[in-house]
Amino acid sequence: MTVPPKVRLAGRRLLQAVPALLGIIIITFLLTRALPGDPAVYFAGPAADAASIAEIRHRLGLDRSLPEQFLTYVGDLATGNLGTSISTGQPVLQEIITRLPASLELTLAALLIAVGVAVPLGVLAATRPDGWVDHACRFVVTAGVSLPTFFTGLALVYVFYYLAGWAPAPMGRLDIISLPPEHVTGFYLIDALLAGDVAVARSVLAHLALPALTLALFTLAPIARMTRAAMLQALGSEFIRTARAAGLSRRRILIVYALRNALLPVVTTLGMVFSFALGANVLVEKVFAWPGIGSYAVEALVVSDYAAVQGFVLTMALLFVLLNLVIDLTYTLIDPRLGLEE
Amino acid sequence: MHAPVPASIAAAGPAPRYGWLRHLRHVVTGNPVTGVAFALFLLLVIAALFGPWLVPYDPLATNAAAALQPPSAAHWFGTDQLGRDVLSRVVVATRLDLAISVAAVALAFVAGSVIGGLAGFYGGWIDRVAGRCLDTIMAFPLFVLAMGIVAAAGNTVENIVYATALINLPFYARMVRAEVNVRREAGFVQAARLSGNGGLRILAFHLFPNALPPLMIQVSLNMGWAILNAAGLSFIGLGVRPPTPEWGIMVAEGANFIVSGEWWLALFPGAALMLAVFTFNLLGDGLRDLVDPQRRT
Amino acid sequence: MMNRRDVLRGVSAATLGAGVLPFLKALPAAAAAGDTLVVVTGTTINSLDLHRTGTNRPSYQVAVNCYDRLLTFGTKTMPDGTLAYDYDTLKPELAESWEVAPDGMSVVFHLRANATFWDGTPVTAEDVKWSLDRAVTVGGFPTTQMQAGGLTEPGQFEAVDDKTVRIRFHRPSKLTLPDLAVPVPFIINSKVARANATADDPWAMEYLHRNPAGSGAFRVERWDPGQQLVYVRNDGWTGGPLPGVKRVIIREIPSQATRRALVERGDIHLSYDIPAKDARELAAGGKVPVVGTPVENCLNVLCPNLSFEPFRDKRVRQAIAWAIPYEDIFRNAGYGRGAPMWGGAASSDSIAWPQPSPYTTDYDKAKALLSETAFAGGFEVPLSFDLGTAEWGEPTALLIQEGLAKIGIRTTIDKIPGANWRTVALVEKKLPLHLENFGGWLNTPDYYFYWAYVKGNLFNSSNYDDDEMMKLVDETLHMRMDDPAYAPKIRRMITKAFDDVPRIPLWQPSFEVAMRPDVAGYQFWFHRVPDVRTLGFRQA
Amino acid sequence: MASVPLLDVRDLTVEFATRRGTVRAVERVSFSVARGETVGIVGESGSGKSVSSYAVLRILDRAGRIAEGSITFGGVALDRVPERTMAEMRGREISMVFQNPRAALNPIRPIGRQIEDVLIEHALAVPATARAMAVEALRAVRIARPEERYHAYPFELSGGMCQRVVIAIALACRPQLLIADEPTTGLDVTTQKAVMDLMVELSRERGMSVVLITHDLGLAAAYCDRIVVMEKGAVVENAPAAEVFAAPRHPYTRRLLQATPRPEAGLRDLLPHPVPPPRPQAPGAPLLEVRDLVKEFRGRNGAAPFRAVDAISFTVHEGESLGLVGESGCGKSTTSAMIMRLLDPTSGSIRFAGQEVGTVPASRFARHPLRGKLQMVFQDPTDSLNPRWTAFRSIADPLLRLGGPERGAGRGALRAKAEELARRVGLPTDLLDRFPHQLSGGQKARVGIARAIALDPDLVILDEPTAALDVSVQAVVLNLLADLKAELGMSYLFVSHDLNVVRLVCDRVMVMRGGRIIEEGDTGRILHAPSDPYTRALLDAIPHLPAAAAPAGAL
Repeated sequence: MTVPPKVRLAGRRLLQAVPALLGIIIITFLLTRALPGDPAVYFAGPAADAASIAEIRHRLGLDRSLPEQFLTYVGDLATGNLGTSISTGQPVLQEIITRLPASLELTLAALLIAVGVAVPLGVLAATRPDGWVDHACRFVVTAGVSLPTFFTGLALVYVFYYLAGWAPAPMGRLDIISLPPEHVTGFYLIDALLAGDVAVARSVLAHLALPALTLALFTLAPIARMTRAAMLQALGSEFIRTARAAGLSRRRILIVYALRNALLPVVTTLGMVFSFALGANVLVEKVFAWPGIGSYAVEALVVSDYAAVQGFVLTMALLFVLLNLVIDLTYTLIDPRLGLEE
Repeated sequence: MHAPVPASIAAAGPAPRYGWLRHLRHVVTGNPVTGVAFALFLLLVIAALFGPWLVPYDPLATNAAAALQPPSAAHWFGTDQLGRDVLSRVVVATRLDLAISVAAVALAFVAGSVIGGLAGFYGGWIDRVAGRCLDTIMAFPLFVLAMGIVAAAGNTVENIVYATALINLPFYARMVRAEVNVRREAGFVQAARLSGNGGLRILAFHLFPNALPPLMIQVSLNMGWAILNAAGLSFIGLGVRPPTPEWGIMVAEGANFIVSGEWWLALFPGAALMLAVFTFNLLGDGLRDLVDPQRRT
Repeated sequence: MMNRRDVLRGVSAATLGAGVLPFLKALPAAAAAGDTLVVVTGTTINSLDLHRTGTNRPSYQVAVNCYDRLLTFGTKTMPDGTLAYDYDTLKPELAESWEVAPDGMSVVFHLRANATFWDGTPVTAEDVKWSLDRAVTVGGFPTTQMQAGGLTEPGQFEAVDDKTVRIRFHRPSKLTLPDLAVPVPFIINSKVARANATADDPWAMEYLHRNPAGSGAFRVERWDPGQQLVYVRNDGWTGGPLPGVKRVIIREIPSQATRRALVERGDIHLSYDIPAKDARELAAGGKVPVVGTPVENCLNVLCPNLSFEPFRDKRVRQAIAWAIPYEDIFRNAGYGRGAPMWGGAASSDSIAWPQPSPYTTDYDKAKALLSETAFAGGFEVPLSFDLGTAEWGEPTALLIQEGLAKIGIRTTIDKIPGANWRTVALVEKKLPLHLENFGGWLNTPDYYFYWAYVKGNLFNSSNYDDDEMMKLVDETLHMRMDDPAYAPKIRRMITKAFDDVPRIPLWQPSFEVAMRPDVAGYQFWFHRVPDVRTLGFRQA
Repeated sequence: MASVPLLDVRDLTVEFATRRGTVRAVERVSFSVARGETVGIVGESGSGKSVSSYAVLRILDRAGRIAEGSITFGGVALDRVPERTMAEMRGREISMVFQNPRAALNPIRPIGRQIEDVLIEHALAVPATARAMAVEALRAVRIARPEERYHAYPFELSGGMCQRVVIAIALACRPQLLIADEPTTGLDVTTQKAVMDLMVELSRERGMSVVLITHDLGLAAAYCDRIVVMEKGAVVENAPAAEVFAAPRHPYTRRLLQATPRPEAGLRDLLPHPVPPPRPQAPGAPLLEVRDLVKEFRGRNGAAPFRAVDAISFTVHEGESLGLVGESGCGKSTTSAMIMRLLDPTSGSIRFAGQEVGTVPASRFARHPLRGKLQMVFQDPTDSLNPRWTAFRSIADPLLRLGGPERGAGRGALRAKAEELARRVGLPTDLLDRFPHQLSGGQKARVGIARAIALDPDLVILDEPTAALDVSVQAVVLNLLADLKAELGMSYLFVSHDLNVVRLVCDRVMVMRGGRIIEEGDTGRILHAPSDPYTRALLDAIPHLPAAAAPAGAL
């Protein structure tokens, strides 16, 4: 075999995503067509008469049969044309490109916080199962996941912005007086640091804190829970006994032996949590006026903005295919058994 | 566990025959957290069943004169902008919220189990087709899919239930598939074949019940998500229709009143919602122990 | 810093959008402190060109702030000391003066000699003609609005010379001149637009969608769709007094609670279109000035749809009108802001519109009326409202539900998402009982009745169809208001509307704006989008 | 040997906290190990032999604790030193080798790194030098091409190889004492011998003491200087090996010795009390005829198809027991699955009771009239019982599905039949309502047997039916199977890796290797005069009790 097995594995995973992608395109198309409301009526604006609505309907191609519309849609997709959003009047592709980094920055920051808190918590809980630390952990993370994110978000705003005045105004990613850093990655924090502008970076960080915290609170539970379970299982496995009998230090056993093995299911969970977080993003972005794609999607959905909803969902799907690929690759990195067996 | 508990300990002694009720008691008393969870669950069930008879006011009756009153002796949880009693609404909402979550989870559980069971047991093209369909659903951010479905189909309670069920379905399907698949070649399955059991019977009576314990954890988590999901939909205006009291919509509407100082509108339904989700989440281990005969020692 | 600002000024409008200003990390601190005004709204601007198909209402502000019209309305001081536009006074904007021909069939406008577009080129009659031609040609809302003023075809507009424009009328109408002062007939730099037009797009829709080319008081410095719009002052503006601030940032904050927190904490200068509840509370608090102006020619109404059986019977509609808890609704849904529109005199001599209906809450009367009909036992009906107006719609609907229940009419409440609302309520007109809040831009009663009481017209979501009403509207719509025939006809119209009650008035809403104490110059406009030209800071 | 012992365990008592209170797993156990000595701790499951050794290393489960007694190692009181000191002792002074070598290694860490970890931990190497030392350690355990294997992951190695790696880890720091806990259980006999020989050799070379924990008296006899016999948490006998085998003092030791299969003992000799031998059955007409049976599995990623079973032919006669012996991967399980009609053959014929059954698809055989006549007893009694079903339900299942009269006869009759079956296999009927996890291994095996004979089968495949059982239980179960066969007139196909056991039950034996039958013949002939070198190697690898140890008949 000339192709290394890991590369082949990655290739196969990519291929596996194709039918799912097709399914996504179809479902998205049907779902958006099922949305109530007539975009032609919306487009025609107030005080439009029947003739102008019909004219617009024809122009949008909405008077054609569904299969025809679908073919046109797929054709447009193939050429990278995602259409133009009604509600913002911008090409959907451009909108997504400008908004996606905002959502990703928020989601990743939240995940970073969540992982940073939840994994140590899970490990701690697993080393003392059923001890008070374990119960306390369980209690805290469960409480975090038990509240709707918009409620947590508003409560945090109320306390930290409105009452205490510690947090900046929840008005998006930056102060009004600051302008975004030069576009490199689209992640303001990274861009600001790249540009060496500490003031802007600080402002970005301050704006990121509350929404990321809101989201992190929500995602803490699954990660901590899975870490605990995986750690318990890893700690109970026989190779840990071997390691102990060989006199390895507790730290080494915990981290190199148990945690690395426990990471596999945790990484899988992270993928799932990412999906949750992106969903929850929709609500958090609304609370914090965060210019991401989640808030964009909600607005688009409410006005039956076909092109925008389709573009959004497709982007998400692509993101997921990508994410799953990353997870699979991470998996193969952590677990040497993959890619060779099966 | 680092060293195996000697078999003599694990299987020692005459194991008395436990009835189901005794097993329940055993599970509930065995772990304090589970005990608390079951007690809270009981409280929720009571509120759901008898709520309308327990509350001091009609949850739908407005009283324009007593709008937006903070908690007081007359209105423990205060009143909303139409003067409706928040306590009464919170208690009465229990039934609908539990119904939504139970119905959604039951639907997802049944459908997911069937799909996952068939895919895991028969493998081959069934597995591949099912797998791709589930991948498709999973590729949507869950909340967004639910949002789309409810927006497209209309915001009725049934549609909220269907949407919630659909987004939860892959979890069950995948879990059952994995659990069935891992035991497909187990000795007791082969033994069942030798005993003359057909494929479906093996799947239904031998394999599926063994997948129940981990599924119970999932059920408990999903019940909580279902409520949160409904709340999220309410927040973007796709929840149940007024004036029906429902926690999610109350929190969602109340959330806008936090800044103006009417904290009780969001806090109490929020607390009820949190309590319910919290209860469901904590219930998981207990439920698992309940359906796992191996815990009957 | 100066260099950077020069760069900023020099940025061609063609490259507006996110990330356009890579060199500018922060606006100059001085500007941020005294020269910049931050306005928050909950709505999204989706185009910089009002004429474009699909442009939403919040986007009209660009037409107001960045472009000039020939005319504008004057300003009047309301009884409470706040400012509002004055429908009865027309003021010059681009036109210095105008004369209506003696036969009343045309008008001649003389443009300001020194009026220039942002690129320095003078505003010519050619530009005016091109712009007005565009408004009546592109279809959709702008064309419809122009039609309301009797302006239907390019042939009506004539560039007499460089600085003179003649507009011919098909028939004299009192609506024509005011219609030229609404945001729609704005004047575009036709040289720039034509340079960017294509054969497929002769009106440069694609170009002007992102790149305004006008002569107005502000230019668009930056537009991040869905986030913010930044205006910067055009120091060469001749259409009126130079605005008091150099830069205005319109920030979009979707969460209403967040907007309230922002204005309360003084982090922004002005919060536009705040809910009545916030208005009442902030006004009561005293720390945040609130300006509430009753919206002219606008009513929150309950519409029984005459296409549906129970509502064909006038007595059923009247019964409903008697069974509404007006007081509670005004207090709990309207928070006492605006004007009550019930309990008026049985027969009114006034032709003011809106005016209180003769109905009050009288369940006995309602029951008695209902019992005369075939629906004495009551009936069941869905009660719908637009999710976008849930702020007042939901409590109103709930209270109406309670009121109607008392006379045996059982309602289920149906929230309809914004996208669907327009389709089912206004275009298909198939909601049996619903809440509606049409307001007419042109402030005459006949204009309101034209849209809301004439069969087939958009806001007649009740499917009201009455020959006499139609005739009355037709006769009065273009009639001068000082015509002796006018007042009696309007009186008859109002009496009829209250007797037939296809629309049951609830209250006249109030348009609310909260601002920091140091903000001055806010003025209410019928179009209800922020006109930032008059805004400024109070002198210390 | 008057010198101070290297390890001295005195009155060791270990307690476990369980949900039903404290349980003593080991009570007042004493033994000692001298320098260079190999001590075998022998006992059946639950005897506390593993717990004692874990206690020595202080790697007991969280619930367990040393309640009493002292453990002295080279003068150090292990039960009293701080954990820090203890951690230094582990791996450096005392090492341990575990059962199930593959699971005992970190699956996602290269084996070389795992050896390095130990070396570095005990400061015998620094990262720069560790690699060479790890390679050296691999070489020491006779792993070929150690430089390459350094990078290997456990899953890339065979079971025997993994155990060598585990030994390499244990011996990397040249400890003075090695505790080997069932080091060869689960390995093939030939591998077992290689691993044991290696361990002995290394311990000799290094003058190391060894504690060998095993259930296999033969293994202990072959490799130990002294034997400690444990039963139910207590030491019942502690003497030099020769003495134990020649003159066992404790009745339990005697019973254990007697139950251990050995070349000269017959089936009944394994039982503690004399029992008349089962009625011999004369082989009758051919019951099962297998001709040119082939099973090919598709190769992965275009690899050539793999022939698990390669054109084998044999016949089982009525009333006969045929043994099928081979090491793991030889194709014996695939063969039995095909005969049982759980797996479709690629080609070849299976005639059963005069009918061709090989062509009936496995998926449809459940409703075939011969289904009840072809039954099986599975290797792992735990795995083969549905954990959610009571013993009664497991036994009743075939009756409900395929049973004749009992099927519709209602619950009473079903219960009666199940109880009859239980009595027949020696299962107390009050255990019928228990779940598998509430039963002991032997009891579970009996449930499996009861289920297999419930439908009066003609042919039963016994797939390593006693592999998971203690020797004393094995002796009873083997005898039970022989009795049942005689009573019910069944035929057996006995699949096993253990020639010693097969010999006891079977009239004829086939030896399988690489999917083929390489030798077939009468049991006696194969055992005493094998013609194939592989068969001979198999026989040689079996550890035997010293001949003297054979307790002459019943005592």
